[in-house]
Amino acid sequence: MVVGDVTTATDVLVIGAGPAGYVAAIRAGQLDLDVTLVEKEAYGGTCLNHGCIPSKALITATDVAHGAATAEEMGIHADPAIDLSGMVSWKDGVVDQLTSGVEKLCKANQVSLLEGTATFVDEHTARISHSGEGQGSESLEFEHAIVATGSRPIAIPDFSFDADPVIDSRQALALDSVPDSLVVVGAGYIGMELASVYAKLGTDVTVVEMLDSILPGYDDDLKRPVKQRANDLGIEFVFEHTASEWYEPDEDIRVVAEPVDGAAANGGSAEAIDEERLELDVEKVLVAVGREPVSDTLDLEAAGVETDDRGIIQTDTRARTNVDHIFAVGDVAGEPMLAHKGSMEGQTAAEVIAGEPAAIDHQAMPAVVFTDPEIATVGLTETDAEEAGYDPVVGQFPFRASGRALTTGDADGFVKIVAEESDGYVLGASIVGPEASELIAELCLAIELGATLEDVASTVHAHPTLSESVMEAAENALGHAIHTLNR
Amino acid sequence: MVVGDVTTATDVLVIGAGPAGYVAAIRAGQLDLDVTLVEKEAYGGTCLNHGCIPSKALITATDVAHGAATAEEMGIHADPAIDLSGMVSWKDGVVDQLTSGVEKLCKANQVSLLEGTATFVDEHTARISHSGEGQGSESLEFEHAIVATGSRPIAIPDFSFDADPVIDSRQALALDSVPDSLVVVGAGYIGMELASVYAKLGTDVTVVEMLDSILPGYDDDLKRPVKQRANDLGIEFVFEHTASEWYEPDEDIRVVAEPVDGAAANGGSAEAIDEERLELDVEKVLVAVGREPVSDTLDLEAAGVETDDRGIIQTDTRARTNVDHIFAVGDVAGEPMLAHKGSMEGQTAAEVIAGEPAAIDHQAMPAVVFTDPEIATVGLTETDAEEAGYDPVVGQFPFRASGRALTTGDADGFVKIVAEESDGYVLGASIVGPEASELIAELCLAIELGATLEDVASTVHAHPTLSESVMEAAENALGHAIHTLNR
Amino acid sequence: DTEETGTPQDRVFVPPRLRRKAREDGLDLSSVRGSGPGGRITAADIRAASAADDGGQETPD
Ligand SMILES: Cc1cc2nc3c(=O)[nH]c(=O)nc-3n(C[C@H](O)[C@H](O)[C@H](O)COP(=O)(O)OP(=O)(O)OC[C@H]3O[C@@H](n4cnc5c(N)ncnc54)[C@H](O)[C@@H]3O)c2cc1C
Ligand SMILES: Cc1cc2nc3c(=O)[nH]c(=O)nc-3n(C[C@H](O)[C@H](O)[C@H](O)COP(=O)(O)OP(=O)(O)OC[C@H]3O[C@@H](n4cnc5c(N)ncnc54)[C@H](O)[C@@H]3O)c2cc1C
Repeated sequence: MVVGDVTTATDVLVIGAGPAGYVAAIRAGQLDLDVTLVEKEAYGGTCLNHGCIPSKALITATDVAHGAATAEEMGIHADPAIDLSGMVSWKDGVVDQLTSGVEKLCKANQVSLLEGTATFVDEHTARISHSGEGQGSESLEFEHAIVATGSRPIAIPDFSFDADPVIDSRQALALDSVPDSLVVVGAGYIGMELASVYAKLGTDVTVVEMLDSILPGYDDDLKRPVKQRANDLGIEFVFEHTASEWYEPDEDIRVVAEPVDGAAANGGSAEAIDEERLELDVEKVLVAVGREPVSDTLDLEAAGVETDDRGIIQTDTRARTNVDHIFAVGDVAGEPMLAHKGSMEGQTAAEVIAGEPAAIDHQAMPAVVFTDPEIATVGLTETDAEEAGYDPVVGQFPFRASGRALTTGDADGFVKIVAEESDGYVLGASIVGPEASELIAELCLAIELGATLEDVASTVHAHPTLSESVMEAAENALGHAIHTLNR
Repeated sequence: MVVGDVTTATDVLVIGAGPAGYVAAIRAGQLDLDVTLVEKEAYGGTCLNHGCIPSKALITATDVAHGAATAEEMGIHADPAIDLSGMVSWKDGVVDQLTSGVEKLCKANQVSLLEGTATFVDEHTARISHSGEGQGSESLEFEHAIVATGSRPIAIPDFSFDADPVIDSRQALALDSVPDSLVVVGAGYIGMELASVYAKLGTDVTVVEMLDSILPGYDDDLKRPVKQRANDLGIEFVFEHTASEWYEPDEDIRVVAEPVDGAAANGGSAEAIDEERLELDVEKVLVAVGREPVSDTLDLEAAGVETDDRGIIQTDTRARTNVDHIFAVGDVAGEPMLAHKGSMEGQTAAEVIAGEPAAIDHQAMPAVVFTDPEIATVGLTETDAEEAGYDPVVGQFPFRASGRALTTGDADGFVKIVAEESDGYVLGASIVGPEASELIAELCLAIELGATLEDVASTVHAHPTLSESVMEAAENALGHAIHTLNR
Repeated sequence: DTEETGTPQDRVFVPPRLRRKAREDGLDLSSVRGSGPGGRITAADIRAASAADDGGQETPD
């Protein structure tokens, strides 16, 4: 590593090696651009190291155990023992395999890798500072930059992540023992996914949520099976409360939850206030109330790049910021903060820099929640469609009518498809149930291709599969489903 | 039930209530046709009662147990006990739910249901004979008939299904105890699926196959992971042998397997012959060497309907037989003998009768093998495409490079996509690996809609999912996959 | 902004391969008239529109 101040140059500087940044870098390399990827921590970013991958690994592993433990109906009697350190080291092995894969893929695509923290010096220069062994810094001149610095968990007042019993999602994915009890603050997708993991590991979980339901933003009918199963797992919910403080009366900690619109806010009596305030004695508290862009540690101003007041870098359909040769992709460029959104933007930015006619013009952007059961959505809901001026028709198919779902012992949920009545173009879909995350792919393709209900309904789907439910939902919207009654 | 000879009339007579027949009947009902569905045994046919559904139920259930028992790597220690009678009664419950659903759906769509065995009397008359309580028969006049009598297992010489230790797939799905040892004759998909089920239940399984590999007709690279996992499960294979006879020397039975091209066939010495002949001492022998159409018990000649020499009723793209107003659908109308093929034909026949412009003109007909791992294919293989005069380009993505596959602990296999090089139109796909059965749906839609590699590659796929592998295979064919090296 | 929602006016039901072709040719898809089934925009429609844009002749298929 270079110590001191050396100036080198690159055509494309990519800052951050998460799924937005490393994909941008690989694609740029494939397009024969001279590209340098700077990462301060670990290849693969949040997603591979502390997000998508470790969470899905633990979700799947706890499901294997939970599935076998609750299969008496199927004639299976098992009492699986989970050794958390074994599970975590397996998960770490998966992460290592993927992150070292990312590193290899970057190299194989001629991406120069640089470890360090990048900050902007001016419109065409960045400083890369190295900590640890190769301490020091260097300057890097660039023709184009792609900012892909991602996001970090939002902290709430009085719950500093530095205090041991207060953890964020990253720490929750790396615990070395199963807590007896846990408060999860926030019933968004990250909170709900981790709540299930811990409930399946045997932790007593209480979820505290400011709003009046889980998974804000999702339709009620999609949430219902998830809420039901969470209840079945013994997860407790405290809605319309915020976690206001915590202290350590004894071995456990005490988390105080205040009502959002309660007596206190309404100037009620001391008794009324006390009655609504909850004290939860638990071992740990996981704060998962959302994520904020990492844009304040980059000296963006030095390059003239603007953000909105949440710190999100504003971009156009070419992933360009207000500064023409600087791009922003992934979480730092705003919602939806999802890995595949970032990868798509990263790919687009690289192609635009290479002069290709690329644009962010996807019609379909899926979102998946890996709760039990999973939720997956794409495109417009019925309400969205109405608001956009469409005349939507909706088709639905319940998994309890699916032969394949019944043979897996998991038949809660449904597939719903929304289309324009007049011409049948598919506008959106939502699925809650088994393999929702995989089933949504067909509907993404349908929307992207401009398919109609008839196209989906006339495509032969293999029997017995869950994907037949997609076809049946389309047939239902057309009024001639075979395996469910039509509207 | 009516006793004696009464004549009634119907517009559409459907014979057989399997997935071809009951779908035809429901669709005809939806199209306001007067339709009568005759079934001699059980609603849902082979598929729901003795095929797709019970086999998939047992495959999934044994996988739940096997998955937990082999998850030590994930930190899960379990030693599940399987109570076969519990598992079978759960499976029977699933079947009952679906078959009674079929009955209800038929009624809700105004289908008249008739229990009995149908035979043709002439071009416009059938006789329905009732056994049991309502013994007797009646005549039924019809304007149109749809023959959907399905198929039955082929017996081999000297292995009569009437002898107790010799079983067919139907009996294999309804055993009340786990045999210690089992010979499976035939390594086609039914034999391989059931071999895995029994191996996972703890049976010592030996598969005897005439040809030199499992799953005739599938590409070698697709078979390899299936063969490997079968070996890992302890399944033994005897290739290039036929089961020639069996007898009962003691408690077990002895199954004799003769080499197909061995010394005997080549006039070799008695010693050479003896050496190649194998004697397998087992508890049961399952014969699964294929299925033949049920067309010989219908008096088809009385209606003038012709079959080929295998007994398959020949049909045109309208599902019509040589007799204009008589249609044939499903297994009795030939390969591929798959439920969804039958349902599609049934639907087409009903629509044609109702005067709709329907035809069997699907571009994509998937086939799934529910082995461990699953295989799913659709459209043309590379070789098919070359033979058809295309200039195919192939893209591939291995599941070991898929984050989602690694998080499930099941990363064997790959997605392969075949397209025409010049214009990128997708011609076919094959998948071996986790959820292959569900992943194929997107590729069916792609082929059906005339999508190109670029369309599939530009569709955003949710992360982390197995379906990303479909996108990556398309990108690989285009030379710019992100997560695998390009050709 | 990656908002995917559109209005019936600006939503175009055109596969990615043709959207890219239109961008290559600098065409605004909302101004292209679709001649395919249900008013779908086809490859030929895009070729015709770019030819017209260039003031050139449409090349026959
Ligand atoms: C628990 C959890 C579960 C999740 N599950 C899913 C899921 O299932 N599906 C999904 O789509 N999304 C999921 N997400 C969201 C997903 O992780 C993010 O959308 C994704 O990681 C964003 O990618 P990115 O490349 O924009 O940023 P990140 O992945 O955050 O990567 C940014 C990288 O930039 C580096 N960096 C930052 N600043 C600098 C600097 N100045 N110099 C050098 N390097 C820098 C960071 O170290 C980091 O490696 C999950 C997130 C969490 C927390
Ligand atoms: C073990 C096994 C597993 C299978 N797994 C799959 C799978 O996973 N996926 C798949 O696609 N396919 C699978 N199949 C094949 C599938 O079962 C058949 O393709 C499907 O059942 C064919 O449907 P059909 O309606 O043509 O005939 P069938 O389902 O065979 O139904 C025919 C019906 O007609 C009735 N019938 C016959 N003659 C008369 C008569 N003269 N009068 C009145 N009724 C009559 C019969 O009683 C029967 O109910 C499997 C088959 C088996 C054996």
